[in-house]
Amino acid sequence: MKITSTQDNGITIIRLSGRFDATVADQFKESVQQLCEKGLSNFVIDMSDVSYIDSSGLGSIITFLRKIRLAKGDIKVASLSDKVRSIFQLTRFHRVIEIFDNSESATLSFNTLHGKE
Amino acid sequence: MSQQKMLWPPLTVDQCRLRAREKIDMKALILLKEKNCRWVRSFFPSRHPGMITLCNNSILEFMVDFAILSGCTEIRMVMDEPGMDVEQFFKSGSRWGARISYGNSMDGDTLGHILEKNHAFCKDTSLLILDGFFFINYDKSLDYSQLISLNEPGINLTCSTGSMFYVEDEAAVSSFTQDPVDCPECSISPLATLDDLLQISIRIMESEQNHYVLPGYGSEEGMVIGSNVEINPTARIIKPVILGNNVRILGETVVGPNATIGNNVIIDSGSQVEQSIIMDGSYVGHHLTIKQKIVEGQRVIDPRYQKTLTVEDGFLFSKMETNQSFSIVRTMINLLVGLCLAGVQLIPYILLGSIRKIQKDWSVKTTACFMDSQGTTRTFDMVHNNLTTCTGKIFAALSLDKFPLLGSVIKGKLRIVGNRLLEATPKNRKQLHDFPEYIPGAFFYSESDGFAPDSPEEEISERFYAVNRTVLKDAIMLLKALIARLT
Amino acid sequence: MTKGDTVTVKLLGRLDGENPGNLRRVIAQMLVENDRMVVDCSKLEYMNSEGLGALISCLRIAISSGGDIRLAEVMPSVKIMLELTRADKVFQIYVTTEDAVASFNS
Amino acid sequence: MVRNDIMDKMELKFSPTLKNAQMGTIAAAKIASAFYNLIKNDDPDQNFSTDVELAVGEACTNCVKYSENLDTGDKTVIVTFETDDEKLVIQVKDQNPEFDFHGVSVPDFSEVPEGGYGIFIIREKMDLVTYMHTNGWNCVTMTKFIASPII
Repeated sequence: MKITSTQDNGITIIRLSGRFDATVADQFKESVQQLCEKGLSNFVIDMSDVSYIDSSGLGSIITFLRKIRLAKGDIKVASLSDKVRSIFQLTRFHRVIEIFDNSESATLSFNTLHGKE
Repeated sequence: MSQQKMLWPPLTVDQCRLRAREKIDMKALILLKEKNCRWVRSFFPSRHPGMITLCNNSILEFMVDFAILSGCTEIRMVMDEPGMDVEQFFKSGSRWGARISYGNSMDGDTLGHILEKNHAFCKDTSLLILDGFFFINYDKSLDYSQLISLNEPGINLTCSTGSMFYVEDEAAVSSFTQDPVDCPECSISPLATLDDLLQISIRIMESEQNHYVLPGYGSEEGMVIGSNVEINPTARIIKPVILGNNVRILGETVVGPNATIGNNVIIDSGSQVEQSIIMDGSYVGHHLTIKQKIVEGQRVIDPRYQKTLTVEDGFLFSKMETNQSFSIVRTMINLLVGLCLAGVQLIPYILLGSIRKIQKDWSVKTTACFMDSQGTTRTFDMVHNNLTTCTGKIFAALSLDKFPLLGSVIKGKLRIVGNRLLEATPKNRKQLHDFPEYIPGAFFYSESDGFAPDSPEEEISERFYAVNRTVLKDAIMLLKALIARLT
Repeated sequence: MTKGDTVTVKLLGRLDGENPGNLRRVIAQMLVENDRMVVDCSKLEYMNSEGLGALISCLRIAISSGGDIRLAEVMPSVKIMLELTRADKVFQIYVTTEDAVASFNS
Repeated sequence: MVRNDIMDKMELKFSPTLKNAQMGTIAAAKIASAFYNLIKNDDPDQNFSTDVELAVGEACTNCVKYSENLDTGDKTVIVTFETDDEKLVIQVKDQNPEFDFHGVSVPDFSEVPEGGYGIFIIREKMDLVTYMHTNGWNCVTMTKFIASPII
């Protein structure tokens, strides 16, 4: 799996591609750890090129989320394939992580503050 | 519903053309918020509220039909609770001729938030937004694409459980005013209680059947019938009724008025169903009166008390697993094979039969046998064959002892291949209790394997083939049985 | 406890496959003393076909000896059962136990 | 007892490393879709192979994870595929100590746990899941029907 990250006025966009499973979970943990150490707190995970994700992948995202929420930051995921989204739904991730059509709108949503009903 | 005046001036043909060109396409956004339909889950825990059926059409399907009728080419369903069964059912929407996609929102997301999350879907297009859990009253004979795209400023219908409105583009939502813009051609009714469900389904049946796309054949007014429906001649059907696929209505029953019977349902003898909904895969036992009730499997729900009764003895109600046992292919094959065999056996049967009558070493006894694990019985002519005599042996070798059964096979009352016909005795009833897959046949599985009756091997093979039965396998079993008997 | 010559029976919990047998016995026993009976169902949560069968057979006994069994304070779940099985046509059902008792005396 | 000699069988053997588990999973997905296309060549159903891929993936990853903790000699993981005209039966076997498969319950989603989704996903995605521990082998058997399950 390839992990690349870009900055967009204070929001870090992490692009993943390939299979997100146990073989790369640690790799993911490390690279996000480095980003955290830079003091970054707002992330968008762009999964448009993620072909497959399993529980280890999900687990590492949750670990990441926990860390970030402690630092008063947030993580949003964007452009999930149907395959990936259905797993998010199955494991009820959509209740804890906001899912967006594309990383642009995810990035914007950090700035616009919508009140909850 | 339709006493309002027309809210927009009639347009000239040119204007219409112009407008038609302006409107490239329209998309529909269906928001299924748990808070609007949570109440449904307490009554129907097994499926997503949107999959609850009215007149055998799921509530979501009504919404999708309307969206397409209004000229939507793409539909997105956004759910804040998992809806695997919804996605399983609608898939990519090819069956409806529209592209259907799905999204997940969080509990308590505002409309603005949801639009943002589905930005790629919503951007630069006009939107029909269905936000809530309600029923749309419409009439498929009207042209809603014109209505919605030409009506200024679209429509905005609101009821206690949600709203349906039209926006030129997603930006318009933020500046959207909540003052209702009704239109005479359609309205929405809230779905807040079971009574709403029941009343709407009754209303549709009584007067609006041809307003909607209902599954089945509308053979005559006030009657919609699915495929492969078996109605006993002694049963009374009082219109209006809607029957799903694979419905069996047994003797001395009264169905209707205003009864919706779902798919794969058996209404057993002497029962009465009126002003009620029987959901898919239910079995309604003997001599029951179901009036203003909703039945799903073993659950009987009374809208008046908002109360569910779970009936624990299978004699009254039970959930039926839908298996392929009713498929038309199978019935056809049964018929054909039955006819062929009967044709082949007719002459030998008469000849040998008459000889053996003189010898008095066989008898035909009409016996009541179980038809399913619920204990429904039917009588058959069973040959009690004496295998010691040589004619007896020939008789068995040519499977002539099955001949009397072929009658009921051809009538479609019995399968050509199935489980061993069990005589209607309490002992057998017990045995069937944990054997939901039991479907009897003229030839039975264990005999094709040559296992002795009541041996453990027999039970294993009976159960194994019952669980794994397919048309193909059954054919093989039949051949094996015939050969096994010959040798 | 007996009120006048009408006996009131209170059923608690569930009336299903477990206990209709002894219900039949008990009620039959009581019917020997007096054949007018009110069954207080205010605490009867569930009843299945067997339980109902038992109750009906008791009713037969009562009627045969010129009496009757009347139900009172039936919970919805049980009411639904009675309606489904048409037993609501066989039993007279009253809102309160008092009404049921009174109905015998009037 | 139950005679399933009608079923075709193939087997996949590998040593418990994550890389192998991954390749095994991909193979399983390929086999599943190939099988699906053979049976019903009409509509290519994505979900079938996807579901199998997920279930097998989780099963294999588990095998590897548990063998990591204790490195006693070389172990193998065996994935067996059995097919007939209506179902695909996949068996994942490893030599790790027995574990309480049936004791594993649905994760408490409100807690948002970091793990423990594996067996839940397997149960969700397959029609029939059984676990056995026989002479040193953990054996998870997963069945998926082409049509909706009759059972």
